[in-house]
Amino acid sequence: MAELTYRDAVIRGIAQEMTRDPDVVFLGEDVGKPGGVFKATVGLYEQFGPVRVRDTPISEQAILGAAMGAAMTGLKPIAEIMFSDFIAVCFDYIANEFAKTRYMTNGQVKIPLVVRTGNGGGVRFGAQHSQSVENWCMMIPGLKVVAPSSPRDVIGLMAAAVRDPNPVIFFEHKALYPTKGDVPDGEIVDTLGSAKIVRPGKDATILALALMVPRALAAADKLKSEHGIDCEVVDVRSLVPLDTQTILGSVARTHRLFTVEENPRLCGWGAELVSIVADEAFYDLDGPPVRITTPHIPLPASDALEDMALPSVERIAERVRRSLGA
Amino acid sequence: MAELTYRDAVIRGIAQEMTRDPDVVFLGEDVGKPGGVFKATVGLYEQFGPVRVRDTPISEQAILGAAMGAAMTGLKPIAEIMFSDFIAVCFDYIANEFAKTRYMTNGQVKIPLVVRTGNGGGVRFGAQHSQSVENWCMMIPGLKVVAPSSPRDVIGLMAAAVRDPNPVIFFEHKALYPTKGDVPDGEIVDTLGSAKIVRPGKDATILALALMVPRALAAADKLKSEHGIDCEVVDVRSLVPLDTQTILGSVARTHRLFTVEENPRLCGWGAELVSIVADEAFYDLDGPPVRITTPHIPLPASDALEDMALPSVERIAERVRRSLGA
Amino acid sequence: MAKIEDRTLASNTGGNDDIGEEKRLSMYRTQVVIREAEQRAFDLFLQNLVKGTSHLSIGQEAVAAGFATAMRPGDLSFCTYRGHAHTLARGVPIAKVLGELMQRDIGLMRGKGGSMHLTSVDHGVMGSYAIVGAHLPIACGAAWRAQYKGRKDVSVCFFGDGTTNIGAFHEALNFAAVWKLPVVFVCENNLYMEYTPIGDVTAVPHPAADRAASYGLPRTVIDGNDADVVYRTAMSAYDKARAGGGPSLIECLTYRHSGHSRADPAKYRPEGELEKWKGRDPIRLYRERLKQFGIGEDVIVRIETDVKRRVDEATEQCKAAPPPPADILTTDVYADGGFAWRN
Amino acid sequence: MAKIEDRTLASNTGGNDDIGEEKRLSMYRTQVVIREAEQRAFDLFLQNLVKGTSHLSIGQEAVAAGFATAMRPGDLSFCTYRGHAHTLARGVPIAKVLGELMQRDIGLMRGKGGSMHLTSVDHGVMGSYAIVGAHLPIACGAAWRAQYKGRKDVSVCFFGDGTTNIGAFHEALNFAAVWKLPVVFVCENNLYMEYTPIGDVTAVPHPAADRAASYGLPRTVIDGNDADVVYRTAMSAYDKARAGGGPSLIECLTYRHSGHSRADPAKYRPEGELEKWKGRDPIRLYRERLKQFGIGEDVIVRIETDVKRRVDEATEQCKAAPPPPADILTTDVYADGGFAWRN
Ligand SMILES: Cc1ncc(C[n+]2csc(CCOP(=O)(O)OP(=O)(O)O)c2C)c(N)n1
Ligand SMILES: Cc1ncc(C[n+]2csc(CCOP(=O)(O)OP(=O)(O)O)c2C)c(N)n1
Ligand SMILES: [Mg+2]
Ligand SMILES: [Mg+2]
Repeated sequence: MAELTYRDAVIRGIAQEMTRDPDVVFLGEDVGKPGGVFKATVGLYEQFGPVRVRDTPISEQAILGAAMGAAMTGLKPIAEIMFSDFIAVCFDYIANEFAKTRYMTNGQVKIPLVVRTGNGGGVRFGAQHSQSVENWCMMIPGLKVVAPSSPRDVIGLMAAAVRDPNPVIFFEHKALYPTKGDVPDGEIVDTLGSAKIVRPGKDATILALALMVPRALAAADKLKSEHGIDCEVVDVRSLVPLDTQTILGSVARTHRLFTVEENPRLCGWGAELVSIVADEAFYDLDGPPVRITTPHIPLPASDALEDMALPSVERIAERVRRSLGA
Repeated sequence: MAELTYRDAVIRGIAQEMTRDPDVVFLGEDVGKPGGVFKATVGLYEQFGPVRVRDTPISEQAILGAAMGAAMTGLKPIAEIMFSDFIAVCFDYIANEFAKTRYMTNGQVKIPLVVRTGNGGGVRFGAQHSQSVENWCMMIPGLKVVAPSSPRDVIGLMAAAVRDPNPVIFFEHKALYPTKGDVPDGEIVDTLGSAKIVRPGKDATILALALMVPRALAAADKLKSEHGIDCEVVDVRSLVPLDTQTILGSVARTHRLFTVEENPRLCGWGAELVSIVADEAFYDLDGPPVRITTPHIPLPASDALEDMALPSVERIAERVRRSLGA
Repeated sequence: MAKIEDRTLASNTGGNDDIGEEKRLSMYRTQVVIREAEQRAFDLFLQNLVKGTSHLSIGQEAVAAGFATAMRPGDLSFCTYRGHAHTLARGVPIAKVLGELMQRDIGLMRGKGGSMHLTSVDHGVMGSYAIVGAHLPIACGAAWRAQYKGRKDVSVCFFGDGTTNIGAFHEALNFAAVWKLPVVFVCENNLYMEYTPIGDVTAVPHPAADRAASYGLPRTVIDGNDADVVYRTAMSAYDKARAGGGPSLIECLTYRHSGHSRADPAKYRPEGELEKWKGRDPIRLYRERLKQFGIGEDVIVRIETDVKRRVDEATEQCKAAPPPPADILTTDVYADGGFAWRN
Repeated sequence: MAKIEDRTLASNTGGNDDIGEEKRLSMYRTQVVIREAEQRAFDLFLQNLVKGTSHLSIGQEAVAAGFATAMRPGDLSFCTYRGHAHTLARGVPIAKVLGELMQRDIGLMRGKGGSMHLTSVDHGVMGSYAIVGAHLPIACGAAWRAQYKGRKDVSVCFFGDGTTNIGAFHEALNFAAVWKLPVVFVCENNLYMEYTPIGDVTAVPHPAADRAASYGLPRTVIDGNDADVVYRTAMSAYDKARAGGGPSLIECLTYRHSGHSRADPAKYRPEGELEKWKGRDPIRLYRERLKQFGIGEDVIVRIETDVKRRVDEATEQCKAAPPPPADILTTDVYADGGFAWRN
């Protein structure tokens, strides 16, 4: 067991898989010699050499296209898209190529690759470098989508993503890079498609992802200590596949649902989850399911404004309290 | 009053606005001299000349970027992206540039433009030319998003879109181009953000968009004649702004909600609408809100398979009937 | 162009030249297969048996035949929606191609992909891509794998003149050049993007070749209607790629005799243009070439008759074949064979 | 480079040459403003008063000063995240720029945009764009409007060497050339993309100039550290654009003295490289130039002192300014001033 930052967990996760399988290769902008702009790939170039860890031009379409071509023909590439906002410049690969080719070819072509990308806000980078765009990928059939919240999950889910025979979009949260957590020694391999109850509770279910997980947990603590409300917090972890069993099971026990989404409101992942629960667990619900999201705005750069935009511990707690009438 | 095809309504809508305002310009691939691959811009080149109606290279980023630069500085461009699937190759403009620039500049820059694009399936074009991608745009704060279902709405909403001072993404449905409808003579100008109750009813609310509107209507007729179920059908028309008043008002009367979405399941517009209704009209609902969507798959090319994929009149009717226990 | 062709003919003085009779007959057969199968596809479309869109290569057969004939097994083709020709040229059975266009269960992808996405991994046809430009970076990736694994196969990527104006073209070419990838980019310049003449929307006269220098590559424009020229150019590009010399960019001048897609009557053509190019029909041209090399009319006719018979047989086979069954609607979205996004 | 510079100096034999004393003093002042303001931004960052990221142009001031000085009012600048220099060069008050970096209410966009998005429409600064390459097509659009309306303004688009490898670069250049748009593309080649030397990821030695031919444009590489050279090049490109001659692509050789962004210590530089370029510091170089033209040390020092005072004042003004008020969080998402997506 060691204490590791989320950032170092990325390095360890990639290194674990590159050590295991010589077909795992890694490419991206400034990821090799420079060790990545978030320093989340430091040392990989030294450890695995310039043939396996490759710096690319600023050509996101070429990066993802090359990853796909390599994946189709036998390699297992990990591609970095530095900021998840840049998925917009290479979205054709995400939406039209990775996701559809297996289906269109009736299973002839397989595309085992991982796109890892720095997602989310809280770092004062402004509207084009701070978005939470998990839903951009979740909405596309054919992709898998994960977003770990802890160093341990980073390693385990990275391993699961690399070993998965499908294209997986792996959202690392930029604001979590410096955070720390305990990580067991040795190989860690997790499972895609499993949510985690990170805090059991009986009064309400709070679904959260990535940076919103620690905030939801803190809000749950606050609700407990200040209002005696006992919330269950579920770290969704994987949007596709989605662990609806854990989620529906939790709602069946607590009878209330809250989602805490960093994405702007419209068509966020919480909308999908609410629609599932509202349909399939309608009679379990004792009150309206509530979404707590960033307002439907681009993110501001200013620290003061950005802090108001993202769901905060206070806002989460207050919204839950108000809904539960406490 | 004249009977017009949806296709010809596009031409009339654009012509109406280009006649009104010399700052309206139109660009896209094969839209000018050739009259567009869907023949939905025939005659505009002849009417307005090569300076206002411009054929471009296959450069979707340049098309949208140029539209934005022109809009920022005084023109009102209408840009065509031939198939809405191609939004993926120029998504940066949609998601990061059009949508965020006004906000980031604290209102200094305005971007009054329209992107019109051929959306949707049913025409056997396969997975990369058949998608319904309204939700790709709906999820981005700063855009307006419309999707007309009738020739009259095409003209009226086109006019509203061109006159709107915001970037508007205008989804024309490819399968509707040959369909006909009555259109009044003279100028038509509609309002963005207003849904339309196209069939009043008391037993359930069915929300639909574009090609799903005629199907929902046919399903409602079937439900009425075969099962005596009286459904209200709402043509949502505009996803942003969203006419939640009409929608919530309808649910308050019918107490049941169904969405009919052509998009694949996850994070479709119906998810958002269900989450709004489930939260704000929870106590109005007499049963679970149900989403009827294309399954979460890429679209197949084969006619037999494609017909099974998209929500059909039969599937809509059957799902509603079953939910209402009739 | 005339000049290129003359040089070519001059250098071919007998059946035992660098190409040889066997390869020539094979290249001729390939061109006839493409022509006949595509003509059939068009007829079937008129009978409403081919649905959706389709994009024919009639008039462009020499490019497909030349590049494919020069390939080795294991070499990979990446095509566009206009990919029937390249798919057939790699030896994919005609019935599998027509079957896909006719949306039958015996089609290459059982009707799931359609005309624009023909793929046959067994034949090295790694897909047909319908988003202009998207496959150029993908071909780079396949070539990267070859380089990484020390394999000698080449990735060959076909696209049109119009494709040279989209961003992915630029990214792929630079990427391939910097990484010295064994990939050959083949621009089939048929003078039009969709309905717009390429010259109206391109800053240079030769949309691919005039951009080669941007990637440190030599300028190459060839007569794309002469299969021998194409074959030789392909061979030298493949040799260079296999030897670690990196990518090539080749612009082939050619012409499509039909419209862009089945919906297009191609009225935008200047008068006489089609006729001029039909005068340079690659198949007629190659038929003459065979005769110049002393191959008998009977041998040629035997090939033509055989191909026609095969196309007829394939047609009947497809007509008799059922549509895809309902249960494949949701298969192979994910690698587990299904489409489950939840538990 | 040395050669270019010598030629330049040789042609300037007095204060009354084509540039003249007034413009030269103004260009010098602009360069000093940029240097001092950016140095201050860095100091404020060390004091934790500048938050988020920021990208300085220290060492590249001559490009901004030369291009801006040659502009007329009404000409439009399109910048990247490394846009402080170009923004200041158009006359935007220092306090508005520093205020935005310090996320104060007096900032150009009241803190909503931040360092990477400086915009001042009143000064013709049409935005700073943080997605590499995105603004090249946008600049085309502004130029299209000028062409359409018969206006004579020019759109000037600044970007780095690394930007030449992204698809939007290619699309914009071709588009501008085909439509003959009055747009000037300025590549500031500072030898690095982020931390990677541009030569490691680019197929040609001059990432912009060696691609100009792909768009039918002449190859232009200039000494970007000599404001006079920059100014003259700018003037002739603007003249061409205003005369309907279409776009230009200009590669300016220069160097950033600091890291890519505030987070970057720039350890990847080969030894001696920074020192070599500091020897060609554009401000020192231009100071000497002024003296060669007979301008007195006192005049120069007066400018320097005045700028320093203004930067000090702006700093104090910003420090005293409040952060943006909560109520602007949701303003100006839509043109009605608000963010309502529903009724
Ligand atoms: C990104 C994108 N934009 C537009 C289209 C529509 N489209 C299909 S084919 C085509 C023309 C392509 O021209 P070219 O590259 O010359 O190939 P050709 O069809 O002549 O073989 C266009 C514009 C597309 N499929 N993808
Ligand atoms: C599409 C996109 N990819 C990557 C980045 C991250 N990024 C920001 S600046 C930069 C380097 C740009 O290099 P260059 O164009 O030379 O400009 P410079 O920073 O040297 O001025 C990169 C890769 C980005 N902002 N946008
Ligand atoms: Mg073409
Ligand atoms: Mg640079």
